Amino acid sequence: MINYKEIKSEELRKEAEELKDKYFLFSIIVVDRINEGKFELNYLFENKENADLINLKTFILRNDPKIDSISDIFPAADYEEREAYDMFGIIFTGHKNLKRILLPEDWPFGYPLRKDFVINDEIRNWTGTDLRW
Amino acid sequence: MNGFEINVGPAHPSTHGVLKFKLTIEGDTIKKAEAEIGFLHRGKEKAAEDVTYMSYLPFVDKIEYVSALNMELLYSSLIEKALNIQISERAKYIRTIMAEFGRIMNHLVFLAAFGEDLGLISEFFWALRERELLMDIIEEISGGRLAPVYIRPGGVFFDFKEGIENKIIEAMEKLEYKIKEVHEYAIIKNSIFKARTKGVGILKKEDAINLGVTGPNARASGINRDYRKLNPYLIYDKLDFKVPVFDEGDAYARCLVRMEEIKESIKIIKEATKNIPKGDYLIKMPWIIKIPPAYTIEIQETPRGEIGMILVSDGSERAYRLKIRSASFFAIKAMEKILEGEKIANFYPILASLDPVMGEIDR
Amino acid sequence: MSIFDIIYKYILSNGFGYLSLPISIILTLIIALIITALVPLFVSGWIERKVAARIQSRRGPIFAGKFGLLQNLFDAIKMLGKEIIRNENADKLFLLPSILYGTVVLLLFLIVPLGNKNLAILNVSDNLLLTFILFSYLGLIAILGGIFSGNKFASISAYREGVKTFAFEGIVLLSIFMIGYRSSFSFQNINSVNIIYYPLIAISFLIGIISMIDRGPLDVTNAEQELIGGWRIEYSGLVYGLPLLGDYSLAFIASMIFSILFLGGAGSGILSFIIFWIKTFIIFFILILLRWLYPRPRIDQLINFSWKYIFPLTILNAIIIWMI
Amino acid sequence: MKEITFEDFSKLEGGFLLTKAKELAHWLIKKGRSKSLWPLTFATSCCGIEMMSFGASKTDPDRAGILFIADSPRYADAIFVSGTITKKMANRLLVLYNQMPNPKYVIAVGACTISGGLYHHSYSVLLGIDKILPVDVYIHGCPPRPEQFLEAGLKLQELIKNDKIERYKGYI
Repeated sequence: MINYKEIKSEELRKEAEELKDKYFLFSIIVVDRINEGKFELNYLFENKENADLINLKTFILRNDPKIDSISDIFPAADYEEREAYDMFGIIFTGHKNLKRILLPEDWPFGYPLRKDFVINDEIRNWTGTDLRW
Repeated sequence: MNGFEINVGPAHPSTHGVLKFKLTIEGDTIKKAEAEIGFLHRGKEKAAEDVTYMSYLPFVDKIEYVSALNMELLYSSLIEKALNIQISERAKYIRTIMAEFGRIMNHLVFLAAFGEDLGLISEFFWALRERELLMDIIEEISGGRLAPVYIRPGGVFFDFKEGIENKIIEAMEKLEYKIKEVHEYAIIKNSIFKARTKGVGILKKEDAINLGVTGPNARASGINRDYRKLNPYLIYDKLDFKVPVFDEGDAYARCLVRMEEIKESIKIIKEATKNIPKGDYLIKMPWIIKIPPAYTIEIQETPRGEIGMILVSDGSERAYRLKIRSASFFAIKAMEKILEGEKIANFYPILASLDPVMGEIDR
Repeated sequence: MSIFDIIYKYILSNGFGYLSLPISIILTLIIALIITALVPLFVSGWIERKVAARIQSRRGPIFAGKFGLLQNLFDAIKMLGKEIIRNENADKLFLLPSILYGTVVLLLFLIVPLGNKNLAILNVSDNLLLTFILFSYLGLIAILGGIFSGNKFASISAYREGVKTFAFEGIVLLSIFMIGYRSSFSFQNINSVNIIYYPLIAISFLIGIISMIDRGPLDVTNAEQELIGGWRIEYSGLVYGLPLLGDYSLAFIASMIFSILFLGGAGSGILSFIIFWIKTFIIFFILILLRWLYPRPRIDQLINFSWKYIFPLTILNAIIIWMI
Repeated sequence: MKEITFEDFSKLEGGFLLTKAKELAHWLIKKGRSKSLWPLTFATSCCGIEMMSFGASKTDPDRAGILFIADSPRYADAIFVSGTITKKMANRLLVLYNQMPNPKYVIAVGACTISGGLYHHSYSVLLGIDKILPVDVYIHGCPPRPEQFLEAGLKLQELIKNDKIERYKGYI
């Protein structure tokens, strides 16, 4: 069974500290609530023995998306946070090497999974280095 | 040599797909390994927001293309959970059989890649020959081979024809014989194979669970966790099957776990095809469906591990946000931790034993 | 009485006088080149591809030629037409190792008696030692190749090759001395079935030869999966063709040598000719099975396997025979 | 030492014997190239898995001389580009293609390599590899069946035999 809990973004590390020994991080789900101008972050934790889940939901502002990282408490969060940064541009303070994980290194067009990211022809025909044969 | 850097590049024959590792080497041991992924990032989660629920099915097959049927099952049960529909008993049986087919085919590709990485090229051909056995049956049932868009929200596309049951059982007998006679000796009981994989790439129990590793890789490190037993979906509660758990945590244990799982899946398929009930296989559903605003989570045990799909729907006929939690995403993270201090020659058995699939990691 | 003597006597008797020596040298060289080209392409290469295909429950080459016989020939022709690419940080003598590899295979074909006593192309006196020297050249050429082609994977394989020579050269040399001590150092007059006296030495000789010609389960240096091609990674076109030619023929030569040394020498006459070829193909079949049925051990396992198990075995067997 | 390019060779006039020899050389090289085609093992996504079962024993490519022996690009003379080529992978694919020795051929496998296929709207997929590579044979299907791979291989061999590939016309 799943129990939801809404917390402020500052209490995230404290909550994560409590869940450290009985739960492991399942995934970080970022939802772009564009009409409220906020990012909704859901931290999904799964119990180590049985299958019940805890979902911590926090909100951060869209224009300065900052939240402190929990990759030192849960090592699994390292890649998830890098992917959230790559797709949404959320900066996790305290993360060791926060850089793009899925997109090419020199990707100039911002963060694709945001709602205001429109795929125009310029993005579609961009091929990075000068590719010729 | 004080740590020169070597790139095991994206197009290396034995990295499973396009996965790049930057290894800094000192003499023959790897000092630091850093994975670089994203070479197959096709923007699936963005595609979910542009395409209606039903026509997202072909995308779902391509997420984890080695066992496509399990991903279809996951997506279909997610949509059904969001609309809280109950599918018919017969469709549940058919879905379990197809999911177990996906699991066997996945582990056969694992054996093929594992054998070839360690130099036994014939194992590649034997394992894929067995896989062709199953491909013919899936083609007969669903019409497709690798990505048969067969399981859909509301049931399955086509019904099982009459003669198909004993064809399945006969194929399972043949497969069981082949596994015991050919693959047991070629892989498990082969002394050079044991020497290459025993005690190599040990993933300790607490490391595995902290890094979020689930599925066969976790069960090989002593974590007794099978989502089909923890939270049984479909008809897994009616079936009795054993969950193989080893606690050495090395490449050999990961191979043993998968070999046992093939045998368990064969048992499940036989039992399920014997007492498959009559009934309709599909609930009438419109093609364009609108899901009321909700936050639904669906996790299932795929051959890779526990893959989760989280759907945030806002009432329109397109998903507002679909998150796919991939299992080998964390296996690659665990691999970086395992590789410190290992030899270069062990890089390939470890990578082959963790069995990552790039489509699922890069989404 | 080797092929060279036969030709020389025949030409001398036809009255070419002083010209006959260069003519017969050219003729024997042509024959040797034909054999070096034909045997790997049609005999050993074709058998290996077909038997390996059968092991993997498939059919092997069919479309080219009668039973796929010409397939290797077409491969060779295709390689003639390929461009030879030179890596910019590769050494000037970039092509030397592969040419040396081809000459070693040619020299081996010159020495080994093809069938019975007087069918060897050249009758060198102590040709058993010469074959060992040529086999140990292969290791050195691989090291050269690894260093000259400025590629990281090639340098790793050169380092592995260097390490590997420690493992098996000593053992093969010891077993050759045992044979020489027992019967003789030249192929022509070994006629006792030595495997009865040296069963363990025969096994260690076979394993040593397999690892020296880099074949079968012990191809640690040019492991396709790990090092993509070992020291040959930078070679393309014909320059890669010669090492590949070597791959196909060296196993055949090794099985010929093994059947001469341990399963009774190469007698003269038709009957011993047939028996010789039957023995050779049996050993060659065992080599093919070994290659396609066993994975590849790691380099350090290979070496401590050879020093911990094979070396004491050979010494034990040598002492037993020496005492009797 | 000036490198002889194939233009000089074809401009070489000569008596009857030379043209006869040139024809023979042409015929022999084309026959050899058409009968043995060593593809590079390059597999990214789902078409790669179908390429694995193409290489396996059911549709055995070794019958037609298509041998998956070429792991390093130096030995390969054809490349089955199978699987989606994303923008991050595109220049690696080009580096691989440039490392292959000359007469090299490209076979685009699957809808993703022909035109971006399922991901034509995606931001990170290269829409069709003929934007960066000269493609000789296209295989449709997503993923195509192993028999289609074999048919493409035989079609390419036939093209080589009848010298239909523009950029290598008369290439010796």
